[in-house]
Amino acid sequence: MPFIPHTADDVAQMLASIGVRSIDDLFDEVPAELGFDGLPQLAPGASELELTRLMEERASGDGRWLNFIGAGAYEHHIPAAVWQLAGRGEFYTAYTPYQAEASQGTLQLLYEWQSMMASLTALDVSNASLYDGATALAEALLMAVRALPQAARRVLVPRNLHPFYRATLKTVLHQQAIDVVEIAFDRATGRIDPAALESQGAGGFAALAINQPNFFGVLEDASAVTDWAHGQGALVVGVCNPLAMAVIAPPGEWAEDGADVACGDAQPFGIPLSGGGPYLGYLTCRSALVRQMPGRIVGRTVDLDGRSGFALTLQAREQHIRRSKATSNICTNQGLMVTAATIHLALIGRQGLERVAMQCHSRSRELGALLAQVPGVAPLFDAPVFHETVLRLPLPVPQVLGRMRGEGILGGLDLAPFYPELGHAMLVCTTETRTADDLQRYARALQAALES
Amino acid sequence: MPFIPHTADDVAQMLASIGVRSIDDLFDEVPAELGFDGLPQLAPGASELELTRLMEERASGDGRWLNFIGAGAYEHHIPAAVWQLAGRGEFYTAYTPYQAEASQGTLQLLYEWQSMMASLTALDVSNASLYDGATALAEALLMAVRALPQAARRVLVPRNLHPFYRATLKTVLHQQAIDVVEIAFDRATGRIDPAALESQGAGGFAALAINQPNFFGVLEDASAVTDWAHGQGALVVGVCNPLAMAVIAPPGEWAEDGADVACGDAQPFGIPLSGGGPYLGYLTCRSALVRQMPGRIVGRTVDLDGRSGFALTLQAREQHIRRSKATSNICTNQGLMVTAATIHLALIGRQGLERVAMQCHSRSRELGALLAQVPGVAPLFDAPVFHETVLRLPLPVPQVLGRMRGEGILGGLDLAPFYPELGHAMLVCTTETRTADDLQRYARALQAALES
Amino acid sequence: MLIFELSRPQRGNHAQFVAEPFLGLDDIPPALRRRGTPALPEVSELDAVRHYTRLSQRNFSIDTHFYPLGSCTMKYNPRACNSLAMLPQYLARHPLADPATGQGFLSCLYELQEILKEVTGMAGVSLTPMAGAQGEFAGVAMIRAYHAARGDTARTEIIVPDAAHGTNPATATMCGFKVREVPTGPDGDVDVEALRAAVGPQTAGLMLTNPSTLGVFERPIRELQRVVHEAGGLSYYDGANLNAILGRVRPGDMGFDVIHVNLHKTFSTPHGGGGPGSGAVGVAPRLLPFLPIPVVGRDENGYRWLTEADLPQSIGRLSAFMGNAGILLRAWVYARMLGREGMRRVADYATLNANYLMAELARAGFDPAFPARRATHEFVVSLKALKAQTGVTAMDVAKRLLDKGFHAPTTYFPLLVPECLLIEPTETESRETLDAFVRAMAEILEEARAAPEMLKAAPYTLPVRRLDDVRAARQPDLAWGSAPG
Amino acid sequence: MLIFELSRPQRGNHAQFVAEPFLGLDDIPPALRRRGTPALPEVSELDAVRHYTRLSQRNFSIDTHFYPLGSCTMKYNPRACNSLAMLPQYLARHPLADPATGQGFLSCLYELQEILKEVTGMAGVSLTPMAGAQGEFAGVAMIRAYHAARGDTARTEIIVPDAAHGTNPATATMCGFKVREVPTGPDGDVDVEALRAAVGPQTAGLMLTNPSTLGVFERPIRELQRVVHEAGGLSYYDGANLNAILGRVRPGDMGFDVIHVNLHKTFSTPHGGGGPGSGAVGVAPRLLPFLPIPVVGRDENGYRWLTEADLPQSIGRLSAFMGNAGILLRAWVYARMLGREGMRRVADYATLNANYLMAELARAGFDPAFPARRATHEFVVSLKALKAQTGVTAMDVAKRLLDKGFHAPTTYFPLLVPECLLIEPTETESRETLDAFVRAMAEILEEARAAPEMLKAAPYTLPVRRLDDVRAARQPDLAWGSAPG
Ligand SMILES: Cc1ncc(COP(=O)(O)O)c(C=O)c1O
Ligand SMILES: Cc1ncc(COP(=O)(O)O)c(C=O)c1O
Repeated sequence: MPFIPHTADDVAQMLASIGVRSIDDLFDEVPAELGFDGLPQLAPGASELELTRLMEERASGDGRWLNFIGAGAYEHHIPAAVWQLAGRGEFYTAYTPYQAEASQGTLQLLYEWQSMMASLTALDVSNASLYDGATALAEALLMAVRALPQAARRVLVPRNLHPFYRATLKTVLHQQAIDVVEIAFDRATGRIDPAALESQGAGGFAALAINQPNFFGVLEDASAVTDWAHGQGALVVGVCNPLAMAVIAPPGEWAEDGADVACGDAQPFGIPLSGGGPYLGYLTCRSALVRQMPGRIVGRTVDLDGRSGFALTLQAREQHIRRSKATSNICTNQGLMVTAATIHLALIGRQGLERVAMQCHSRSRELGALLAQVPGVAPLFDAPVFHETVLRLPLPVPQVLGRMRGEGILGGLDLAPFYPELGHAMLVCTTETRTADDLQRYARALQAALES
Repeated sequence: MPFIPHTADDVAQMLASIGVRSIDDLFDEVPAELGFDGLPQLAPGASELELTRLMEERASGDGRWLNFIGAGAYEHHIPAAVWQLAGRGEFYTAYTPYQAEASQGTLQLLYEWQSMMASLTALDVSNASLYDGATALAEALLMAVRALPQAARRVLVPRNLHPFYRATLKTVLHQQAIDVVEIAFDRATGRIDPAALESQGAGGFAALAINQPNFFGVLEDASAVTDWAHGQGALVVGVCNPLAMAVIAPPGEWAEDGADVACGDAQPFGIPLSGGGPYLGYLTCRSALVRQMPGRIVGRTVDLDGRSGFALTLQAREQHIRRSKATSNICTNQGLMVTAATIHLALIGRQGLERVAMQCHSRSRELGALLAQVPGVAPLFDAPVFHETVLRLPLPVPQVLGRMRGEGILGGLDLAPFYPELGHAMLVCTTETRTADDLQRYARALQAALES
Repeated sequence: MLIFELSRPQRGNHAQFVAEPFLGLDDIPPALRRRGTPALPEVSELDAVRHYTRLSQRNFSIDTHFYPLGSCTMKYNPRACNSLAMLPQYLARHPLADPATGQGFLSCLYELQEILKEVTGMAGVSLTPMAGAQGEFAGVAMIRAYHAARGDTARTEIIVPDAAHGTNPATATMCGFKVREVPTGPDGDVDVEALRAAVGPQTAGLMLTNPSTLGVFERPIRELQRVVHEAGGLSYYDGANLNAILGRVRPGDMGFDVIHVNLHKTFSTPHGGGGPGSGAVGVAPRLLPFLPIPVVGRDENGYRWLTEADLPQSIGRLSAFMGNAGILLRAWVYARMLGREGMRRVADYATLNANYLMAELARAGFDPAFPARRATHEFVVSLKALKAQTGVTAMDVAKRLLDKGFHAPTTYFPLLVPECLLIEPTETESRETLDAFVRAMAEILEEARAAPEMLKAAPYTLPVRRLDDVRAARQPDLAWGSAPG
Repeated sequence: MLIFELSRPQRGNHAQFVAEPFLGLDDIPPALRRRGTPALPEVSELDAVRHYTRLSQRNFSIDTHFYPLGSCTMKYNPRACNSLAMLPQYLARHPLADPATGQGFLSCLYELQEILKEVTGMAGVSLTPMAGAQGEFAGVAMIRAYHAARGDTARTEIIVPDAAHGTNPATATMCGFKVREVPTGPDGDVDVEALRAAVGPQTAGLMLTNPSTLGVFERPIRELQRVVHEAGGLSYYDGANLNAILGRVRPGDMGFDVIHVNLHKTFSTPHGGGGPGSGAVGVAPRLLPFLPIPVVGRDENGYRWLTEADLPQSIGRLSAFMGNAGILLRAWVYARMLGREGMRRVADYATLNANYLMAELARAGFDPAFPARRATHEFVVSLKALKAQTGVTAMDVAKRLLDKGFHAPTTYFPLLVPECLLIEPTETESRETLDAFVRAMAEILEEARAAPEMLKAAPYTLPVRRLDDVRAARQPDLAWGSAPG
């Protein structure tokens, strides 16, 4: 019996203690008509050995690829220590730290995470995590709607925001009959189109989201847009790749006052791509908004002896206390991912993070220079980017990507399903994990794909 | 400065505390003429990222193979928990447990290991580890020579013992001018040739080693040989695959009295093949011989409050106390491997280990049945084997192995370099990690290799 | 000591510094660049490793302690699930890479969908919800979508029993519904008559947890669900407690329309100090069109993601990519290790352990909240009498348990039982461990009688003594360097 | 609690049971089969994981504590070395597989040989010795082989300074030599005159540790070695302390014939609670023919093992396969991360830390054994005066340090300094850590004066109090179930 320690003796003695004759007797309150006959569709149990073998076979079938896809999920180097530590049983198999005294490890780590993220986004407070970047944005926008009960139940979201983030937002916000208005982007720069904003009146919306860098890798003029939105009495939510914030102005530095909320996915901080998850939503805001925050928050306090310690706090926002009046239904969040990300940031450090960001960006410039030689390929937008860019190709992108896969390369993301208006457009990302050789390989493979 | 935490400030203040001007000043007692100019042959330091990339490239170049080589190093399933636990910093980065109170984790684990191995070999006491199986045998024979000072400085070692064990023995024993006499094997059975033993007189040697199973996978009639050796006044050293002992009579069960010492390599217990090491020498013996034992030994004792605890003991045998009169020069041994092996045995358990042994053996019988269909292939020896066997082929083995490698299979070990007298002989091993499909694949590949 | 307090300018972990020369940021206008320096630590690799290794030791966890936290299913998380989900190829898989490059990964997810269909008795499954609460969200959103698709827009209420987990009412609100509570009867079952009184044309659905958070199987389960169906509402099954019935009874067979399963409970994926979880949802046939995307489909070309194109009525996406995909791999490994027979054993032994522990605690002098009922995989004990006699509260007992080397049960939940402990031993704990827990509880009972004041100040042996929660909330110190005002 | 005490017949970890049916053992005669049942535990996977997780927490380690254990170089062990050496392909590599299938693995070993040649200044390297002591064995065996090859069979003695590590004389004995000790002068250097008096035609060689175990660089190093060479002996360099001089001076340049390097010290491979280590040996040209096999060679076909066929005069094999190969991969990763500049930094900062700590401890009232000398990467403090004044011994101080969260320095070694502590901070510890250690030592000094009896019974805060070593040795209890008589 895998994972069950009971011997026949144990069972007999335990049944005697309870005063029943069989385990079946313990189910005598279950209506008899609900019985069913086993689970014939399921395979019999397999040993760890068999599954190891099977998983290794499937993994080697999937193979390893030279990857140039980013689009919201980024391949970065993860220091070996990160998961050797995060995988320790004391982190891996602990529950949400309700019993503070028995959870000081996780609680202190969460407090450190909150501190790091507040500082990185240049805002005041952070929660302990949300599911992922897309749901973090949805929660951020709900915060804004709650914080501005006088404003219209409308939020503005740029069309240059990740299509799957927009999809997620709509799933969530439409339940509460909140309108999600998409703002067009400027076809020349890829940035939010100022003209599209002008048509939105003051008080007509509770919040505007700004994606920095945006889905195209393009850097928005975030300060100008923030100023405009604040001028309309709305809140500003920055949706940012947190790695970019090592070098790019973070939401707290936008315009005079800064944005009000920052959110996004901290996957670039030590979280493997892993086929799409688990990742790590982060959320920070100004102090004034803290009681609107969803999710766990850890505070520092003192114990009976006056020693400093950590505990979950401001729980009156949460579902287990406030039930139908909570700021969100979120309960289990992404604890282990926060553990990894916090350790990652501690290991990489302030300077290290800045260098990673610079190197990512440098690779993207270097690739740009190489691709300038490839006939028919050109950047689609004329605006500064961070480590990711849209290329226009002379052929349908799927065809090109297919050929590049033949060389073991994942060449980028075809934008046609999301932005058919952009033609043969491909989103390409480089991180610090791509070497100069990789870029050469990419350029050659792209050229060959276009020629063949 | 990788791994060095010093800031420029730190250095300045530390130099001031010492009262010198520069780090160079700290080396002023080193004769000046020994200076040299850097290390021009060395590459500059590489980041963890660069090395990760390089090691992954080299690893994927090496590839994965379907392996049928055993010959003293065995591919077994290792429960995932083994290295997740053994890799914990508290085990991985502790020193030899000299400070007992700060090392109860490692010490208790070593005590558990000693208990497991004593019981598995059916002898009284075990040490904490030796380097590997070959050096364990060398130490065991040295024990015997010391224990029987009246006997000739000669030991008998069967020629069907692993060739590299024999080579290692000679390196060690010849330093002390101890004769290593090789005993021939019976060409029909692969077992120690009783006739070869008869020529060795009583008192003429201190010990006889018996390898169970022997290098050919063949099971010796260990009891008979033990009886004979004891009759000559010599000690008997069993050299055993400890996994086999789950089902095969262990040294303590040989003949009436049992063998005197057991040793070998515990690599099959959770230790990866890893290109040849680190492995894990074990050594157990009767109580009477304990003061001849080399290496660390842990004992259970009590603390000031009478609580039970563990400490290194009988240290008067060891080099750090007895110096030139120690039982061995061994100091650092294979602690981490013991950690893994102990956890492995606890996870697999008594029944599990027996089943692994049975499955290994079963696979070998199944493969035998399949190969009986392949023309020109036949077992070389007529005697019971455990999970490994010698096949006679109609072609030179290297040629066959080369062809099988073309199919991704490591087909076995060519015995020609070690036993040219056996002709085209190949040693083939199966463990529980080989599936029925693997065996089919093997049989097909062998047949094809012989036909092509 | 905080990691920031170990930090020194110019220290740092140089092995992690990208070594090669790189181009600068001169192509980015200064106005777009960061001005302030973030307060990230600069520590050596040793300091970081030592800091977090030592922090980890300040946690209780399943791997170190018995953790009978009711409603949380703190059972053994097999280590193989972790290592197999972390094979290099899976970790490196980009979610937007062509499905052809990830058939192995996708096949595991597909098979997990099939397994969950089978064990829940539902017609379809989506794995995308990232925790139980998001599964609830998906479920209630599907209920909304179902009514909307039929033009039935008057259904504005979700009914929730008073014993429900907080996520249930919170979810209903998130989905724009009003919440109507129904009470629990004295025997622990939901009051059927009250439910009958509560339903109507405004009823969108009922969210029911079964076995309930009171640790009992809702005997009128079929009737409860029928009452709602007859009123035109749909029935939601909170499957957080599936561990109690896995392989024995199926929510689908009970007639439910939608269920979520906490894979981080019943399928033993790690709790990780608060997630990631996974709240896969299963639906009856009438909700199939509304399943959240992506779902893994299979056709002659192999496995692929199903999207809006395949499921145009889907409630949509719930995450940027594919939920907590790596957690799903772990759940699949676990499910395959258990296999057909193993599923039912989970329910059997979880139930055996809970009933045994309830019986032994009762013998030791504790009061089960529902002594006439069977425990399911968990049960509630009330310390009301103890508090009346000695002043010792459930919280005091919980804290004292920590001193004795046991994690505390869930306290003060469900809210309707005063001074309660919700105790869930799980099937992976041995009888010896349960017996040791009973002994510790019995000791505490004696201590409560002999020295109640001592218990008020427990714990004594942990890294900190009892913490001041009030101060934490009144003077929030939520980030380093921003000391409370 | 021992793992055996958790065991119950028929319990066990069924996920590890081979599930498929298998053929029996009927082909093996019953007389060859096992009769008795081995006392292996039968526990659940959770019990095993919990047991060993908790055991691990009862250890001090580099990852949790400052560990200034002299002569052991307890510096940070980079985690990347571990994970890269454990890539699946390396772990699965069979040592007897064709070298063509392991060029990546072999290339790392080959490059490590080259790196070690460069940093030691020797002409050739063999990586096969599995620890320092086996490196010594290999070195002394090569010295024997060298003399034997020249027909010089009268050389029966190895000279060893009295401060030497115990493995030096033990190795000489293992290699069949007599040991002659030479004394240390009052300033900590070996007494050159005494050495001159000790050498002769019976001298096979000198084993010298430099920097010595007294924590000083042997200033007459060239002369010591010359004296031995002039007498026809060879010189062995115990490189256990290479960390002190890495990249600054080279044993080869000092004229030594053979050296071992403890890769588990200077090259930061893990200590693992007592190994595995690696004691790679380097040799001067005249010993090249005698190097132990296998060595990794390189030719036009790539990398391969060199064996007796290539090195017919080799002293032979020292292990069944290739030493502690996986440890060598770790050392290679480490060496590559340090690179050219990093090597010298190791010596520089290890020396800086040791001299700083010595200066600060002297300020705090401790007596360096050689106050007039520079510390190398370590230094000796003598507590002779403290013992005379208070009765507190080096052992008491060591045990009390544990209470204060520091691992103890090496105690009572080297034997010639009474009541000594040998303290090695290593280069990876920060100044803050060293300062905290000094504060703890200063506190202990005060405690020793105020309450010496309290120190006698330290430690107080560890899982056990001071253990009875005498009982352990007198009534040996070495295996479970075989209680002492
Ligand atoms: C009964 C019940 N329902 C719902 C949930 C919410 O699940 P999650 O925490 O995964 O969001 C939980 C667990 O916390 C629960 O116990
Ligand atoms: C000076 C010295 N020489 C030799 C050795 C022996 O090395 P090992 O323990 O690796 O066998 C050591 C370490 O223990 C040592 O400190």
